[in-house]
This record gives sequence, C-alpha cells and structure tokens, in this order.
Amino acid sequence: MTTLAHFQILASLLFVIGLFGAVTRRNAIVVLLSIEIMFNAANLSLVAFWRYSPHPEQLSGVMFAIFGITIAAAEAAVGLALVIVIYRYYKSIEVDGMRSLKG
Amino acid sequence: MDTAFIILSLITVAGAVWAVTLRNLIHAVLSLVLFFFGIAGFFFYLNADFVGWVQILVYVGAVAILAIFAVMLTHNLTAEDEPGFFSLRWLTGMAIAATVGAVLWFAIRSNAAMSQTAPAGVASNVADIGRKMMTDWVVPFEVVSLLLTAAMIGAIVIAMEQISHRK
Amino acid sequence: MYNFFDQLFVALGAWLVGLVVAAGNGVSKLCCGQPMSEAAAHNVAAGTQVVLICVTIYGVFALCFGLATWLERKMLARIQNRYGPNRVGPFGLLQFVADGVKMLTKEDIVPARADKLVHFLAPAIVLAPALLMFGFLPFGRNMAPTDLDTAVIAFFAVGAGSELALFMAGWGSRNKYSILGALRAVAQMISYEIPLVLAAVPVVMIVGSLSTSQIVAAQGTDSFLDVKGWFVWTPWGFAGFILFLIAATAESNRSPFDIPEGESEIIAGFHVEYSGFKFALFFMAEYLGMMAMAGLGVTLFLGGWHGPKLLPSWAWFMLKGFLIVCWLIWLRGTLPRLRVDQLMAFAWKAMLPFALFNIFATAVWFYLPKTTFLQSAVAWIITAALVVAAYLVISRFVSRRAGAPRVYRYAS
Amino acid sequence: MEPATHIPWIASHLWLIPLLPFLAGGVSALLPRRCRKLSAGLAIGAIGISTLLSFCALAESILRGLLPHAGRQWSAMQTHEAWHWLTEFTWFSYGTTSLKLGFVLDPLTAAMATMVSFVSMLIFIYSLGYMDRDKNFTRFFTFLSLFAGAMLGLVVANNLLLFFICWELVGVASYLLIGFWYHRPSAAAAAKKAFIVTKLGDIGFFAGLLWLYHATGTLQFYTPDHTGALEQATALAGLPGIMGLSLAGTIALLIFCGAVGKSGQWPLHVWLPDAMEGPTPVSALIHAATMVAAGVFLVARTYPLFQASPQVLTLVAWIGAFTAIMAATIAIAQNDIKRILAYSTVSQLGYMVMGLGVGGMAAAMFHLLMHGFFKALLFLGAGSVIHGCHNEQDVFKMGGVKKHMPVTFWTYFVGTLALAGIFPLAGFWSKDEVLTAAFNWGGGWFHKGPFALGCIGVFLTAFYMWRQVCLVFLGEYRGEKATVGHKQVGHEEAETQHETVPGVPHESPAVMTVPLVILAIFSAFMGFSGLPEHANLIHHFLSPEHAPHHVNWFVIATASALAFAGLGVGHLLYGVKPLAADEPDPLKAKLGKLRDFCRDKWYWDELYEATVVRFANIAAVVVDLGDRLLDGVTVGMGLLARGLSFINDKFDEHAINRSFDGSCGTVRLMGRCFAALQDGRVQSYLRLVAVAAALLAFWFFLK
Repeated sequence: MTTLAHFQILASLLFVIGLFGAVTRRNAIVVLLSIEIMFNAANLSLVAFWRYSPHPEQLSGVMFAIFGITIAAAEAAVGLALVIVIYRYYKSIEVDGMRSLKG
Repeated sequence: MDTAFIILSLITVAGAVWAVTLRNLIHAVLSLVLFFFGIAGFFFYLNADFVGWVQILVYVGAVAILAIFAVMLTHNLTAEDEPGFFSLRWLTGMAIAATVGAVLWFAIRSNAAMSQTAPAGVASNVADIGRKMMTDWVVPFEVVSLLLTAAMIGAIVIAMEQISHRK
Repeated sequence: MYNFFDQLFVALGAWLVGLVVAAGNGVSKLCCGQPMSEAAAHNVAAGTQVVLICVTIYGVFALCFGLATWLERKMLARIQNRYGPNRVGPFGLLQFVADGVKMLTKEDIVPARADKLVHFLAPAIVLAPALLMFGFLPFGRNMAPTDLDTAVIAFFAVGAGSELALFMAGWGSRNKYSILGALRAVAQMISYEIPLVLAAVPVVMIVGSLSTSQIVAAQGTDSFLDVKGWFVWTPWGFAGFILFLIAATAESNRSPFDIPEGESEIIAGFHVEYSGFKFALFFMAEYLGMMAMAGLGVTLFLGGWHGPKLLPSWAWFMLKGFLIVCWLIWLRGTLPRLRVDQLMAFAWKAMLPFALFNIFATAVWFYLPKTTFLQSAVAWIITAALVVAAYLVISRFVSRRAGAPRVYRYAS
Repeated sequence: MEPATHIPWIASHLWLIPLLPFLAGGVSALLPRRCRKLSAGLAIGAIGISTLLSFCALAESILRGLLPHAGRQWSAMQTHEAWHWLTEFTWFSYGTTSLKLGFVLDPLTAAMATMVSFVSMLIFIYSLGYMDRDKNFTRFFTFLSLFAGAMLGLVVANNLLLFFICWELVGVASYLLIGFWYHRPSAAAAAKKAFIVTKLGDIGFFAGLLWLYHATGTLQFYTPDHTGALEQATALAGLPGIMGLSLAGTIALLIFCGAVGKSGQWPLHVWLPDAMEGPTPVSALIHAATMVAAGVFLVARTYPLFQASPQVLTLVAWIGAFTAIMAATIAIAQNDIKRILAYSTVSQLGYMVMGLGVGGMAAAMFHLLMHGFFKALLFLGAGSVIHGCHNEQDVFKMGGVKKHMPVTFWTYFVGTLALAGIFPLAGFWSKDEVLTAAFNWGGGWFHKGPFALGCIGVFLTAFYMWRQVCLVFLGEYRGEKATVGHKQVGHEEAETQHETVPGVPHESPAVMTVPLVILAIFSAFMGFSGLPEHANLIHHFLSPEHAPHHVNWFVIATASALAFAGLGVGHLLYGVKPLAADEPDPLKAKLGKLRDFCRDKWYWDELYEATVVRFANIAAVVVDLGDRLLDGVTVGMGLLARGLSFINDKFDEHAINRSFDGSCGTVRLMGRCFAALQDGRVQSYLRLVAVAAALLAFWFFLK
C-alpha cells in the first residue's frame, strides 16, 4: 500500500531535480521551468498531505494547491515576459550574463 | 506501492529529469508537459480531481504554451553553450541537490506520521471547494485574483515593445 | 415503445456486460472450480463497460466523422453550385471510405531534418483530446460515458491538450510555414479558449455544478415537448450560446477563423509536412473536435438530449449536434477569412468583455424572483435589456476599428 | 428630553445638510473642466436643498422651542429649559468601548445652519457671475461646496471629534480657496499663512479635545443619558487643572486657542486680512458664513465649559475687546477695499468673542448671525465694485461709483449702516445686545473695560465704513481711464474681460446684484428678531434659561451717539469735499504717525517676523559658536596627534607596518573571497540559499 512517505519522498525528489536545474542551467527559460517543477513538487506534497490528513473535509491542501497553481501561473507569465524583455536588451538569455541591475 | 503509483512516478521523474537536462529547449518543454501530466495523474490518484484538471488546464494549456512562445520569441531553440556533464557547475549543482535531498529524506524518515496509509473515502468535491473558496478562503481568493490581474497587466506591460521606440 | 427505443443502447450495453460476466464466471468455474468473487466480478463488469464505451465512441464517431466529411463536401458543393461527391455509393455516401483507403495507402513522408520523435507523436497526440472530449458528454438518457463531478472543466482541460499537439506538429516538421501555422493556431486557440470557458460559466453558475449530467438534467422538464427548460431560451443563455458558437468555431480552427491553415498565406499551416495516414489523423481530429464542441454546445445550451418525445433522446442529441455542424459548414461556405489582428482584437476586445458582462447579467437573472409568470417575464426583459445594451456598447467599439486597415507594429 | 421615537424627521436626517454639498463637491471634482454649468448647478442645487432642510430644522426648532405647549400662546415661549434632539451612530469599536459620533439639533444648530446655508447659497449664486470668466470654474465650485459642506457638518455635529474633523476640513477648504489663484505668489503665501496660523490654534484645540476625552470618557456634547462632555462641565469645574484653573477652565482655554486661530482673534489675527488674496466670494464666505464663524460657534457650542470657569471668560472678554479695538484702528487707515472689510471682520469677531466672554452667549450668536448677513453683503458688494472697476481694489482709485452702479451702492449703503449699528438695521440690535451684555458684566472698572473699548470700537466702525463709502461711491471717478492692462490683482483672464468698455465702471449682472438685494433686505430687517425686552425672540430661542435683559437706554444712547459721531466725522473728512485723484488721505494730516502705525497694522507682522527671525538668528549664532568651538578642539587635537605621530613614526615604520601589512593582506584576501560570493548571479545566490536552508534544517534536526 502506498504510504504518505512515498509521496513525500517522490515530491522531495522532484523538488531536488527542480533545484538542480535552477542552480545548474544557464538558460533563463530552463531555470523558470525548473522553478515550475519545484512548484509542482510542492503542490504534490500538499495534496498528498490533504489526502492523508485526519481532517480532509477542510480541504486545506487542495486549496493550497489551487492557490499555488494560480500563483505559479502568474509567476510564469511575468517571468517569461521578463525573459523576452531581457532577450530584447541583451540578445541573450544566459542568466550568467545578467549581472547588473542597469538596463 | 501499487502499479499506478510506480508508473506515474516514472513518468514524472523522467519528465522532470529530461526537462532539466535536455539541451533542446523544445524537448525540455515537452518533457515538462509530460511531467505536468504525471503530476495531474497523481492528483487524480489522490482523489483531488478538480486540482488535477486545473493542473492540466493551467500548466499544459497555458504555462507550457507560454514557455514555448518564450522559446520561440527569443530565437533560442537549443542551449548550445551549456556546460558538460562533469563540469564544475554540474557537480556543484548535484552536490547542492544531494544536500537538500538528504535533508528532506532525513526529515521524512524521522517522522512517524509518514508511514500511515491512505484513509478511505477521502475525495474532493467541486461544490465543497467552491463553497470553501467563497467562505473560509475568500480573502486569499481575492488576493490571488488581484495578484493574477496585476501579473497579467504587468506581463503585458513588460513584454509590450515600446511603440515610441519603433516610430 | 418510446422507452424501448430510448433505452435501446443502454439495454444492449447492460446485456453485453452481463454476457461477459457470465462468460467470465464460466471460465472461472472451468479453471478454479468456483465462480468469480464479488470484487472480481465487479472489476470485470467495470472493465467491460470501459471497453464498450471506448469501442462505441471510436466506432460511432469515426462513422460520424465520415458522415461529416461527406456532409461538408456536399453542402459546400451546393453552396458553390456544384454536385459534390456522387460516384461512390448512393449520393456519394461511401466517398469517405474511399478517401480512407487512399490515405492509408499513401506514402508516409518525413522531412529529413524533422524532429523525428515529435513529428511522429504529434498526430497521435492531436487525436487523443478530440476523442477524449466525447467521454464527458451525456449522449442520451442514462447514456453518459462518465459522470464526473468536474466534467465541464475536464472537457476544457482535455481540449487544451490539442494546442500542444498542434505546436508539436508544426515544430517537428522543421518547416517555416508549419511553425508559423502552429504558432498562429496556438495563439488563436489560447485566445478563444478564454471566451469559450467564460461562455460556459453562466450555465455552471445557474446549475451550480460542473457535471454535464446535472446540467442536462437542469434543462429538462417532465412535459412531452421538453424544450422549455433549454438555456438557450434565456437572454444570457442565448448570448452565451452565440459566444460559445463563435469561440468554438475559432477553437476548432474552422473558417472564418482558419488562418492557421490559410492556404493562400501559409499553405495549410502546421500539417504541410504530413501525408498519408498521419494527415488523415489531423483531418479526423479537426472534425472530431468540431463535433465534440457541437456536443458540448448542445449539452450546455440546447438542453442536451432533451427534446419532444417523438424521437429517442440519443437521436435528439445527434440531431442537434449535426445541426450545429451544419451551421459551421454553412459558415465556412459563406464567410471570408479574417485577418490575424482582427481575429485577436475580436477575441480580446469584443468576446471577452461581452462574456464577462454576460456572467454579470446571469447573476442578475439568478437573483431576480421568478416564481410567477409576471416575475419571470420581468426578469427576462431586464436581463435581455442588459445583454443587448452590452452588445450595443461593445459592438460600437469593435465596429469602429473593424474595417480599418491593418496597423503594423513590428514590421513596416 | 423627548424619547427618540418622537424626534422629527429633520432631526434624524440632519446629516443630509452637510452631506449634500459634500456630494456635490465630490461629483464636480470628477467633472472635466468644460462641465461648468453642471458643476455650478450641482453645487447650487445641493446648497439650495441644504438651505431648505436647514429652514425645516429651524421651523421644527421654533415650534419646539418657542411654542411647545398646547394653545401655543405667546407667553408660552418662556420655557426655562435647554433641549436638543440627538442622533447617534457608532463610528468604530475597539474592545468593548465604541467611538460614537452624532448630530444634534438644538436652537444653536438650527439658527447657525440656516444662516450658513442661506448665506452660502447666495454667495454661490453670486459666484456664478463673479467667476464667470475663470478657467477653473469647476474647481472653484468643487472647493466652495466642500467649504460649505464642512462648515455645515461642523454646525450639526454633536461630537467634538466630528466637530474637529469638519473644522480641519474647513481649514483645508479655506487653504484651497485662498490659494485658488495659486499661480500668484501672494495668494499661495496667504493660503499657507492662513493654514499654518490657524493650525497653531488647532494644536491647542486638539490638546483640549484629548484632555476632555481623557477627563470625561466621551466626546459627545450631549447624550440621551445626560453624560455628554458638556453635561459634565460642572463636575469638571471641581477638578484641578493647570495654572490655578479648574479642569473645565483648562480645557476651555485650550479649546479657545482653536477659536482664536479660526476666528482671527489677537494674537492669531494676522492671517485673516491676508486671506483677501482669494476670490471675493471666498472672502465673503470666509468672513460671513463659514470659517471665522466657526471659532465663535465653537465657543458657543462648548459654552458650558466656559461658564464653569470665570477666569477664562474674563480672558475671552478681554481678548475680544482688545481685538475689536485694535482691528478697528487698523481698518481706518487701510486703502484696499477688501482689507478694510477684513479688519472690520476681525473687529466684529472681537465683539462676538467679547460678548461670549461677558456671558452673553445669545448676544454673541445674535451678532454672529446678523454679521453673517451684512458682512456677506458688504463683501459681495465690494466684489461687485471690484468687478465693476476692472479689478481695482484701491479705494483711492475709485470714487463716484454710485452713478455707475446704483444697485451695488444702495445695497452697500444698507450694509454699511447695518455694520455701523444705525437704528433700526440689524447691526444696531445685535451690537446693542453685545454692549448691553458687556455693560451688565460684573462690577468695578475692570469689568467695564470691555464695554468702554467696545464703545470706542463703535465710533471707529462707523468712521471707517463711512470713509470707505465716501471714497468708493461719492465724488468723481479717480481710476485711470484706460485700465485694460491693469491687473495688479485680477482675474485669470482680466485682459479679455473688459476690453470693450475700458475705464468706466459698470453695473454687475443680475446674478450678482440679486443676492446683494436679498442680503440687503435681510440686513435691514433681520434685526427685529432680536428686539430687547420680551420680544427678544433670538434670546429666548438660543438660551432660554437666562432671563432677557431689560432695555438699557444708556447703552443704546451711547452706542447710537458714537455711531452717528463716527459717520459724521467720516463725512466731514471725506464726504464734504470729495477727494481728487492722487490727493493724499486727509487722515494723514490729522493723525500723523499714529495713522502710519494703524496703516502698518500695528506692526504685528513685523513683530512676528522679527521675533521669529531673531530666534532663528540667535539659534544659528549659537550653533555656529558651538561649531567653531568644536573646530578649535578638533584642530588642537590634530596638532597634538601630529606631534605624537612624529614621535611614533619611526616605531611605526619598522615595528608595526610589517605586521599591519600582513593583516591587511589577509583582510584583502578574505574580502576577495567574500566578494566572489556577491557576484550578481542569481544562481549563485540560489545555491547559497539552498545550502544554507539545508544546513539550517540539519541543525534543527540534530539539536
């Protein structure tokens, strides 16, 4: 039978993969994608906690996940818009290149 | 552990790993879509149907498309000068990921509540979610609505090219 | 008698399931010496049901797809003063069989520099949502393939998957026209998905459920005629239906919203580099998507399978669906293609505000008292006035710019 | 006290009176500039409805106050009880207590609201004509509505806090209106001055408000259970305050600070004449109906607190009397038509405050109400003259205007006589009331002082008013014939305004003269509401618990004689032989230096300037000295250090430098190491965050 630990370990694994990507990759888009992976891992963890919680009728985990998805969507929209703008300025989206705050 | 869990885990982990490691950005995004579907599958598996559908609608239908558009608009189909597999950068990343993973592993393992099995009859009902959202969670709901509006306007304003520059 | 025809397929399905369970019991007795356990029997019955549903959807809608292509060719021909297919079978009815055979036997060409995997996967993935979408629609009384709590949102979520598939097709082909077409398609579908979903929101608000079965049930009455409860008769329902039709047309990339595959501009767009059976899959996905959208429109606004009790419920559903399909074909034969900027402007500046206002009007309707006839009439008039006022205001803003020549912002 | 269910409609809807102008102001604030008619219509409509409501309130109050009993006989009006209708609402709650605000309808409110709204309405209508050509017409009416709304809110408030809020809104509105032509530096400065000087008084007011709340636990003036702040005044009188005053006296003194600021009493009167920089309707509004009346009204409203402290009342009386006489002497030597009126207002306010101080609350309010009418009349008349004389404000450049502007002249004439206190116009009755109250105040010469000063003031008032009438309206026109380019003080578009007929004064349009006529009628006849003896309606109405005075023929005779004397002297100096153009003021020859002293406003401005500047200078010098001292010490220390360092040089060079260089190198190396962390790459930071989070978590688990 699947226990809560299975889900949490899977979620942490996914989180770690996302973290690895966010730390390692140079391409800003991939960094954003990695952050989305981390978001999703967190959502998975939350929903799993809800499923295994003693008070599922409060729907806290589900609510958190829904709000998390919403915020992730907003974040993705703004982040990718920023990437496009940065590309227009630098003609590159290497995160290593973006070191100063001056445009 | 049952079969569905194993299959979904394989899908999600594979999708995530590919998304993070593939050089070809479009392939990375498509792997990410696979990952999103896997997560949605987990949501169904956990009886959170609504979240699952929202996951597909938002991530597959919007975020992935947005990412593809970003890739297209930045003329950046492949990340050519990514460092190699055994570069210092990758090793550092792996070390950091391993450290954080170890901490999480340690935390999960040291918690007795983690070994419980799923209680029966837990399911999320859309009507309940809606009711909760309009009662207990109405403030976060409004805040998120505002945030979303602000993000939408912000994204448009940021990405809109200055017309005056062009003319 | 009516009930017999009405429940014909339901009964048939139940009988088949029973048959399979009985057979399973027989096999079990033969092997283990005792009939299947309760749980196993339940599983077998459920599995059989799933298989039956899949087979039915595949079979029926593949046939419907064929019929729709024939209908389209015939209707377009009539509109253009031609005969249309009339050689194969009576009235050319078997033309699609011939076409299918032709498609299957054609050479499958893959461009040399194509992204092979993506190019291969795209047609399969494009068809999957189109077929999946049928799983959420109730085709007749007691004939819902699934009865999900979240059916409407599931329908849209599944539909969202097809955008990705179109993009994969365009990108996998390594062809400029393909990718242009794909990006156009994705942009258009993303844009029109918002009014599409918003057009469905009033119905969900009134019914208080996302379940298609409940939405259909809410539109039913016990009378013989059974048309009074259709949401299309209410002002907001009518406005929502019109919005839904427009958005659905755009969502299925059909004329006049077919710029993703505009032959004269980008030579058929994302499926230029596909041939043979893969092309047929795209073709099929387009028609199936169109029919699924028609089915959702019927479910949300036209009372689902409700109708005068002269025909069985499933027949009413099919009839209404095909009426919408006919309307789409008629539209294709009549209207010219839109410009890209007009298309986007229409979605964001006209459809979106109008859909939002329609939601508001629905809320007004919801809170107005409707117990007596007079009250209902007053509520109807108030809501209709709101909707018409919104339409007049928005259409003024839109028509002011619609005829203007295109403003080039990024190219000169 | 009547039960709440029996209170009339208007008493429970009193809030409508201030709300309507507020709403009108709010709406017209959003209107674009071109919606002139709409904005003016809104403002005038709102104030008109407010006026109607105020009249309703007045009618209800009269029915309740004067004719309460069955039969409604004339004698029945002598009810010896105070009464009021209250409405309350809770603003917000904290813990178990809640802050209540409310409105009160009593004779004071009713009379004041009626006067304020009615006069404001006339001024609004007048402004239609006066501001006709102004670009910012809409803005003007927005501010006017705000002003009137704030003032009416203050009038109907049953709560010191609500009163204070409206009071400050009045201040803000006055700031906006005085500085309406903000592109003129003098207007901007005047607006700032008005705001800051009144704020000085408001500090005291606010302190008093807080202290009152601390002492009584409520800010409601009256409450249904008789625990309102004013109803506890006698209790407060028994408690000790500061400077030997009782608590009631202390609070009254602090509140009086606010009144001093708003009502332009000495020593905070300096802003009021400068406020003339605003458009003339604004001046009229400030001087007649809204701003300055607020201070007197405040004292009248919180009168129970003052009554509980005789010392404070004495102070009030003397300040009022001093202000009255001081402003009157200044007024006789001014040239600017509006400035004369401004000092006249200060002087009349002095009378009111004096009336309050000598215990004649009803007399003071009576004078306030009457003054509202004839001062509005005078200001609007002055505005009309200015308007007619092409924005000329110097009375020596006018003259003979009577011929050209008959309506303005006759109404102005009525206003002048009313202000001078000539029988039987309004000013006569009200000033007589005040003086009678002063005359009856206490015994001994000390208590006769205000009366004596007031009598001199009567003479001066009549004198300067008649001087003004003579200079402006009689004789020949002394202005330049071609005044087209003359815009020392003028409208925004003065250039275009009068191009057609340069040089000759002309009568103002009907929209300006009709309010003048109405006000003149009121100025002439309203005084009869306050006849002495038993027919003194106002007195019965406003303070029924005090028996009305008997007719004091001595006071009447003295005041009338002095007023006629003032008119006579004025006529001798200015009227018998009208001045020619560029002829100096005959007063100069008669009074000499004293006249300069008056013309320069007793050098109050200079005095303030000098004290403030001197204080600043002294502070600067002190700081500079300190600076120099510190400098010296620093230089000395430097020299000392230099000597020491010379001694240490060799030691340093060989013993310390070596080791120091070594440590420096280490620091630099470490700095480089840490700087590498701060490389501006977001991913480096992310790495650090991840590692740090992991370490923290490890520490948490291991602990």
